[in-house]
Amino acid sequence: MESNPILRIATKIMTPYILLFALYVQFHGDYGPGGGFQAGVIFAAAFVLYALIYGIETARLVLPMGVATLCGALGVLIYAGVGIATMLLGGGFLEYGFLDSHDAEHGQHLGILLVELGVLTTVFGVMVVIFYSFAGRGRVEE
Amino acid sequence: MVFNPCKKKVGRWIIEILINVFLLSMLAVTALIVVRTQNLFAVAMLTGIYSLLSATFFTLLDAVDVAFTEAAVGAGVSTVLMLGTLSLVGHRQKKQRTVQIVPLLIVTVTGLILMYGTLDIPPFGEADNPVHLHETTVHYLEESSHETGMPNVVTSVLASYRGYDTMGETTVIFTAMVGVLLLMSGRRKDEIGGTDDGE
Amino acid sequence: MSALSFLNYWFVIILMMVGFYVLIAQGNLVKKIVGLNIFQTSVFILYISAGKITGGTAPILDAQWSVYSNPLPHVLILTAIVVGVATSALGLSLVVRIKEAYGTIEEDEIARMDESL
Amino acid sequence: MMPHLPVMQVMVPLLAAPLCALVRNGRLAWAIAVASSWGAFWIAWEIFQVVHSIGAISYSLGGWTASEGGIEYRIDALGAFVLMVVTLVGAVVTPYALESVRKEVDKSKQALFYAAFLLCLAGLLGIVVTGDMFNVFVFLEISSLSAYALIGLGKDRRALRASYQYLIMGSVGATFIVIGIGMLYVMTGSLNMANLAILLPELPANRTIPVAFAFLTVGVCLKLALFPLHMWLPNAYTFAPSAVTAFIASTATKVAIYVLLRLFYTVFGADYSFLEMQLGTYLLPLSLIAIFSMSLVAIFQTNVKRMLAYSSLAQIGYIILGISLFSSTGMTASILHLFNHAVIKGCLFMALGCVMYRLNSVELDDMMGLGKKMPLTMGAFLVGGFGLIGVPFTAGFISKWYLIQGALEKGLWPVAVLVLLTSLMAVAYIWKVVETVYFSEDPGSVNSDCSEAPLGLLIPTWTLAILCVYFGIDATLTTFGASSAVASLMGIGS
Repeated sequence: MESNPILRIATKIMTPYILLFALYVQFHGDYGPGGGFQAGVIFAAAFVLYALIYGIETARLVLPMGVATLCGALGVLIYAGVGIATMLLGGGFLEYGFLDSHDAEHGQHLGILLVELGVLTTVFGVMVVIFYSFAGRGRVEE
Repeated sequence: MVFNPCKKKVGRWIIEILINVFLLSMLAVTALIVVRTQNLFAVAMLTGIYSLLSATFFTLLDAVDVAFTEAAVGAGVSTVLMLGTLSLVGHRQKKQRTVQIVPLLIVTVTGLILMYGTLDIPPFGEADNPVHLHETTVHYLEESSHETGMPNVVTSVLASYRGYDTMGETTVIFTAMVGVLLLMSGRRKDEIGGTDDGE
Repeated sequence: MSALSFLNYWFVIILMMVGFYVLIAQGNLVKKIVGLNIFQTSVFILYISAGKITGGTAPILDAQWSVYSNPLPHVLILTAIVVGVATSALGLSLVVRIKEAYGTIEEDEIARMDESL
Repeated sequence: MMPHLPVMQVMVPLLAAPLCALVRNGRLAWAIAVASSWGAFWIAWEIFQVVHSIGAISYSLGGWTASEGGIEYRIDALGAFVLMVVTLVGAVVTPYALESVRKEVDKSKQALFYAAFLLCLAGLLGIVVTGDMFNVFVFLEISSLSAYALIGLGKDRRALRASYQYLIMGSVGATFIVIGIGMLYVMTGSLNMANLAILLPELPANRTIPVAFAFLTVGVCLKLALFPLHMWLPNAYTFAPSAVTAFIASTATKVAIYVLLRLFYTVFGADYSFLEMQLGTYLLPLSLIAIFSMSLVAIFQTNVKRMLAYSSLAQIGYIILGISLFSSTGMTASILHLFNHAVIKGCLFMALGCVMYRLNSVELDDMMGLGKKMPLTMGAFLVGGFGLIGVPFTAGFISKWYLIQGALEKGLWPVAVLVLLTSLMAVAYIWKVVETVYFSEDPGSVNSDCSEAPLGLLIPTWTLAILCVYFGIDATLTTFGASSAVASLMGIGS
């Protein structure tokens, strides 16, 4: 599979579009189906495809395991951090309205955007870590 | 989103029912084949198909976000995970009797109790079911647009009204990562040697 | 109408029970996880069915529509799907480790190896 | 920060977990874990005081009240009491984990170990504080998933199988709970517990709510390992790393019992659960069988950890027995025992962890004559053992006293006799260990060159041992907490 030129080139062409589609899903979630979780999965899918075609070692050069783990932890911190931030701004936990002191609706928008970003980051990181763990096992370390 | 709104209500209703029954039968057939199939690769693919079929069904039931996620997760992530596992553990299942009495009994009893429980459940699809009349549902549908400014109510409920659940969900995913790393990182040889401890 | 709604619910219950059966009756550890997936996915259908309004549409507000299905079950199930995949990921990684440690993923063979210790 | 205590209770360990995963250094992660578990304990203590001075506290997450469709946190006296139990054990076990984990878990995994440990703690706390049914499920899964991973870390390969069994049983339980919640939701449209408590009695007679009740009860009983749904527990406790066993044995099942009480008393209401569903008639025999059979099985175990695991199953039986009596004395006994058993079992499993640290084994045969070589460790074990039996001046005595009183109040004197009889069975299995440890000659094989466990392990172990004696002599605090918890539950119920 790793030497088939059609697959290699097709992957190269498709990867940016998959990433772009993930971003579309992420930011269009307010208006249509989609959101952080689905976007994270699609984002990770791009890397999974890349790893399948170019080999897991190459994929690890692009996105090392450590970075993916970092993403996994970072997303939770972003999400909970938004909650702490609204608390410090005088509201309740995750009360996004307080993110904007003038316009509560805008605060809600901002809050939802941020937490969806947190979800995206975690889901992306976790999916890649899990894929690396399963696919890398028995080949790299034997 | 699902159907053309101009069509006559009755006609649309009948078509929905027909598709309903069709999808449910397909789901049942897939599930039954899973029970009988011994080749685990085939089982993994069938699970993917099962997820895709249920995603289709979710679309029919107006749950587009759920359908999207089910397709991405059930048919995508789960299948990839399953195939990854099978490449490590082999794909042959040992032959065993398909019908086992005790589990069959447990399952039948559980199923019958559940069916008994649905006898008084509010009818499917009626607009005056308690689920639709409860104040929270009304609040979501009527207030969400000006409280959060989101046309997609699922997103606003997910990220704002029940945002705390979603934080829990993110944590669950993170927990899965921690768990998988704890179990799968490190070298294989050490672990096999380490199993003899305490014997 | 009500007979039909029961058809809908009962069909889903049968699906659930098929998954449950695979989960408790089959000895193969991967197959058990598959059973769990089917069991849970069918429960999701039950929830989503409860949120449906006949003639309604997806809960994305638009001037064109007036009746929307209930968004809350959708949100709950989104969460439950994620929990489900997290559980299967962890379960499958355990299966891989069990295969490495025991050399098999059949429950009866593993039990026999444990008893002989 | 005061009004935010309920959410901080969960957020402190939950935020510390990803930090642990990020630092990658075992020692630093441990420091974070200790700081956050102590912080959680302090918060629980503050909450305990607030609840007892001004009554139940409620907190709307995201600023959305329950009627606006938000998730509500609600802590009453029972919740505050259970928070104390969980955080106390957490605060004692985390310092203990440093030495124990260094010995039992690979160096590269230690930071992640603490992350999983904190997630488990956060999950358990989240279950206790929440007033929303679905939120219970989400946090239940956080605690369960991390528990599966932690158990799977045991050195023995059977730990993997135990973890897998637990995962399967636990997921079935969780799915049953989801089905139950779904049925409640379909019938009422609500997920908020307080709201459900209002809406459920208003429903016309129907066949759905009893089924929901059954599914929720069975689902939670799977999680708390009530006989006959206990198969996953002995292996899980036996093969998990010592610190994990000590933590999970003293908290996870206790929180499941809390969920059960919440369901019976707050959501469905005591009248419905006990009078209409006749819950007592099912739970009473089950708990008696659990106590008797599991104590019996415990006597024949040669692995001390497994022996204590079976003893845990019997103790769960005692707690359920108190609940099934459906009286305030019985309930007080159960809630007291929830605390006392957590302290006692924590102490016992930690003492065994010390043995594991030196011997790499907790088989009885390897422990001959250990009493002389590890006097402090085995002393703590002895104190815990006395507590388990229910010897006067230990915590276990107080809860058994209440339990027997509760049984006699109801005129169930055979039950009281059985409680006494099974305490004798506890004497039998604890004596088996004592005899081996103190009165057998050391054959000079496995443990010939072993010495006392390090202080890092002994101090936490003895903390719980001292608490076990302290709350046996002066039980004012625990009985006060338990009786006000009962009052808050029964008050809502009637």
